[in-house]
Amino acid sequence: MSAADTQLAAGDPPKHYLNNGLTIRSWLLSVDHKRIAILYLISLTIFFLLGGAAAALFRMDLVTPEADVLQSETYNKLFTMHGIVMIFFFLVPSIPAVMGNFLVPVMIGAKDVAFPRLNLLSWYVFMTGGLIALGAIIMGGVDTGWTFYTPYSSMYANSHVILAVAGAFIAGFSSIMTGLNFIVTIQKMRAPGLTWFRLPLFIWAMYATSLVVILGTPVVAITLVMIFVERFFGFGIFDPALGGDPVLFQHLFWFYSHPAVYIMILPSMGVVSEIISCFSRRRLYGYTFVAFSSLAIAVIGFFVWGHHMFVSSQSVYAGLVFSFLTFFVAIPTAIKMLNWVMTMYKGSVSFETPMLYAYGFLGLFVIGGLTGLFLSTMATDIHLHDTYFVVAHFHYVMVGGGVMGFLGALHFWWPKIIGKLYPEGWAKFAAIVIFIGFNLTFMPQFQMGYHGMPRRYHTYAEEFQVFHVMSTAGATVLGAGYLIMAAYLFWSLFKGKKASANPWDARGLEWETASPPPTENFLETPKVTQDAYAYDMPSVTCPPGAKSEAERV
Amino acid sequence: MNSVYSLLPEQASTVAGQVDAIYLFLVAISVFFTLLLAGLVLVFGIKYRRREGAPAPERPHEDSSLELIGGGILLVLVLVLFGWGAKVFFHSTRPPADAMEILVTGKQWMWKLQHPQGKREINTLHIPAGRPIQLTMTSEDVIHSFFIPAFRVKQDVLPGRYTRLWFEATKPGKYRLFCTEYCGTEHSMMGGWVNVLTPADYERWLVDSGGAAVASETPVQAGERLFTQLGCQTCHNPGSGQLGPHLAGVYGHTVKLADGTEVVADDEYLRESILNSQAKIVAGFQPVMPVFKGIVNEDQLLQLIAYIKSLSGGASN
Amino acid sequence: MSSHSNAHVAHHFENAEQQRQSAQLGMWIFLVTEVMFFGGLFAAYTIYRSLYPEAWVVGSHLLSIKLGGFNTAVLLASSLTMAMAVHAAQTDKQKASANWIILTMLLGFVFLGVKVVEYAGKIDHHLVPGPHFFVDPMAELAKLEAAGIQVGQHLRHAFEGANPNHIQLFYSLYFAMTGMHAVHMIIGAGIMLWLLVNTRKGVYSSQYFNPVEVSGLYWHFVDIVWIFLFPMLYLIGRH
Amino acid sequence: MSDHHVIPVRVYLTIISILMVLTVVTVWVAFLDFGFLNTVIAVGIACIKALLVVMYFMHLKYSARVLWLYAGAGAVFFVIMMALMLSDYRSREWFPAPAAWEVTTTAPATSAPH
Repeated sequence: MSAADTQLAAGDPPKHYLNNGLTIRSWLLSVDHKRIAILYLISLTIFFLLGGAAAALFRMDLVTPEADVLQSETYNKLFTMHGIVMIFFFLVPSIPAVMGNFLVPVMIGAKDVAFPRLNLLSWYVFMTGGLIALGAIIMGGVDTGWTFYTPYSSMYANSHVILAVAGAFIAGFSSIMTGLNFIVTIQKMRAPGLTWFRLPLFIWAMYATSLVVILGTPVVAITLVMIFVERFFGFGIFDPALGGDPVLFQHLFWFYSHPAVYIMILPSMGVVSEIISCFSRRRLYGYTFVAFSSLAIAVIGFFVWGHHMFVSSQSVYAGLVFSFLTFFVAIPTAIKMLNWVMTMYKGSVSFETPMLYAYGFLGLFVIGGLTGLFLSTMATDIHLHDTYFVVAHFHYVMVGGGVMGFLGALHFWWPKIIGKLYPEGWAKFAAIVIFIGFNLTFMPQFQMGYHGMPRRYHTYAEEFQVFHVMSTAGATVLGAGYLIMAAYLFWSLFKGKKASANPWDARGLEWETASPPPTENFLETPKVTQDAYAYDMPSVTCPPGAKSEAERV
Repeated sequence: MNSVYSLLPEQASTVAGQVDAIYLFLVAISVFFTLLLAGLVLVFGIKYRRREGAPAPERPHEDSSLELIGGGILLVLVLVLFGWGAKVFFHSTRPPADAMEILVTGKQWMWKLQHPQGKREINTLHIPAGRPIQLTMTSEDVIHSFFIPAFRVKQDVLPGRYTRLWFEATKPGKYRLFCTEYCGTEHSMMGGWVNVLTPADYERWLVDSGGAAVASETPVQAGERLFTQLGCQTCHNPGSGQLGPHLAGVYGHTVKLADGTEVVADDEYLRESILNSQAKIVAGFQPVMPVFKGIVNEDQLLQLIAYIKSLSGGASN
Repeated sequence: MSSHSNAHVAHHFENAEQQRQSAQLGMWIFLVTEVMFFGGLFAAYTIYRSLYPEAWVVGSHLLSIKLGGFNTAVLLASSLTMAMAVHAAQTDKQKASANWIILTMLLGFVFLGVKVVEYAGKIDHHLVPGPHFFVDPMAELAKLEAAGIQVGQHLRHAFEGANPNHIQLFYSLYFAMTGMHAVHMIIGAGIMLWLLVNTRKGVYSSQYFNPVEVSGLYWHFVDIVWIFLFPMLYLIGRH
Repeated sequence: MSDHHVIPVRVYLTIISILMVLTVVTVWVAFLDFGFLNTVIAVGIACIKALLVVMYFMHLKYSARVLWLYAGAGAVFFVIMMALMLSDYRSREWFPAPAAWEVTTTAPATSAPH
């Protein structure tokens, strides 16, 4: 292979994907899914910091009812940036592109994803989209909100809508490439003996997520093209003056953007299934239900987008249909909750950091899910639509669900990915700080919302100030939690204790190879002989060290 | 006024109580399930915590009864919610026939309001309590949304279309009015107050602070004036050549078109027929009417439509 | 790297069959995304057509069935030549395969050439949406009658009732849909060029022709899009 | 590699002939008046043509079932999108016409000239 491995003499550390080639080129041109996952991890961290910084700025501004810190225009650009960056450049790719890329091939015993070069291309496409979107921000920003509603975005906004739209459009193709890769990989490259019902639930979740990605993303892509055409060429597609219907834009937009919520949450559900099973030392309760509920959520998720449009002047009868269908998403979701809780029943529960995040996920996601009922019930949604209640609800789902899942995954598989252990005490502390900070930030927003505080407001009625102050205080705590986490994870890269192949004594193929795994994951293709989560059986992991001896051959 | 610390905000319309009832039911459900989950998770976490030397837990039985029972209960619950929510929703979106109509035009970043008696306001809406009010709304530019939290009502306001919102205020007072669809730089400044007055106060207010002469002209009168100024009456008047259909009694009724189809002459139809007269030709007439697009603005359109509506009388449907 | 008996099998696949199935599935999934991509446009088309049927009738009357029909035949023929290229590659007739690929590419260019002629005509007639867009349905009706075409009752009403603004919407969608299709054709032609180079180099054989096969799938899909575009844009309300 | 199905050239020629004939038919039919059925026929013929291309030129007929699944999924989800969107547009008119303009005591509407 490269010069790097000839340099490894007999006494050197074992060869794995991290030290197989040390040049920048060997990273930027790597088609190894694990290295691409690391590239994604680094880029997503940067985007998360940017999106978080935007939120920090406008949360600071919202401490007082009058516009004290920022101009209205700046405020609008900041919340738009927060939305675009966090959704298109952090949440949508978060678990799939980082954890999925790293784990899908390893968990199914494959050497790589089905199309490794496409995988690398997806990262470049993602970065291109990201840089174009950043370009829009640097050149002066975008002020349409991440939803790009017409005719504001297409005719009235005087900001860099075209660039932002182009960035989101391009990033969409990167998720399509990842989704396509996962489906083919899971469908065609499973190790011998790894039947569908022996797959870890994370794989089921990734499969369902990929379905949503490939069916939904193209629709938002063409919708963004229509905005582009309207702004750039002056073709009126949604222009009311020509008889065009701005509500049609909303239909097309939400056809993707509602299912996009499931792109963010389904992977987290997969992660939580893995973690709860591992730290309860018990096979997940109702494996089949959890597996199929992922698919059910993915499919039903496409029938419900109209609940974003109850007050948009959509036909009330269509609203009725959408409201009805929306309630059916609640059922598979609730069944998953039941299964997770029942897994702990008669288990052997311990509370390492990943489990704390799983607990956090359960607590926050149940609130996110239940407040979803308020918004699918038509009468209450009329009042709550576009208020802070909605803001709080989707943060509970996307941060309480999506991000908590991502952080749980990061802590659960960190020893596998990096080969080092993070300091457990600090990690537990940060997890608790994040949980408290999050609730303090968003719980007051439910109350504000029901009392009528509209979202995307730069200045606001003075009676809401106390809640905004609480929210900002909470955001500070939340931010501190994230920073502590970033610090100890960074520290562990260099100073962390070396991790064994299976530090949690977990089950699953990824724990049967070395930490970090060798370049093609397994020295020989594993054969699977038992169900997932066989915690009642002894682990089949070779003792640490045995593999690394073999690797030198 | 209820403080922001109380569970419910001020209830000041007839639907507010109905919406709040659902809200309280939902809050109860949410608290119950959140506590149930938290309780189970904590109890299981403590009771079944890891103990040294304990045997590995058994595999769970693959038995779907728990999922089916849970799913069934939930199904019933969500169907109740759906039905209840839809019922209140339909009530809150269907204006009663005797509602007083107020014309609303949204533009970046203000609300322009006009009362049936002609009085105009900006960003502050005076209405009488105890009387159903219907807002007929349109936008001059982007999408806005008309939101009065104390009334629990909200409706997007679209360019090129009319949307409707109705409510009946129950008690006099001053309530906040917001725009809740992001509409650009000063979105957060696009709001004001709804002043609910007693019917007597409202009558007094209409007369008392009535300012300039134009303001005393009702939308119907303004529409009538425009009707004459624009020369509409030369064709749409039974006395003259009858080049255009007679408009009395048209509103709210079915009109037969030249291509054999039928439409109901509602606001949208009248709007289209004024702006682009060629679109839907009434059976038996020639497409000779000029196009008024660019000649009349949104306010004038509302007035013209108000006038045509008035020709049909209040009780025509 | 481990050695495989078949040099064409990439390192991460177990065998050629797994690789072939993966390539096929991958392309089909990509085509699903394409269906949804064009689906957004088709949805916009259908909804506006249901709102403004007259404008759609007039809009389609201003398009040339001759050019559109000719292009349909050209694309169908190119699908045949593409299928033949795959067939030839599959049966180890690489020289024939190269020729079929060239023919496919040429037919693609014929299609694009005709499209350019059509677009130029639309520009001449001010039918490109935007500030210069202009259409007078009554004048167009007069032209139809002058050309000796029998104008039925329905058609006359459509022309009388059509709003020029709505016709502009039709043309916005016409250009968006055919433009997106043309972009796919251009990409397809690029793929053909790449296949041609590799075929000439002797990369493909009956043992390994995945790229020819999956590129064929893509080409056929682009053909299918046109199969729908032609009647929907050119043939509405001709009676 | 054994299960490669090589479709005989004869099949391709048959299919292309049918496709060409259908193209002519769809143009011819468009000039006859069937009312709303014109659209149904045009889309129906297009569907048949597309199906022929998918089945024979794209070999779906001889392919694994998972490819059928995905080909079907594309069609099904497109139809779902269309159906739910149209449910909005087709039912907007159902809502009862709004109450007529109320003639207030101060408005001289009833005396309007006509």
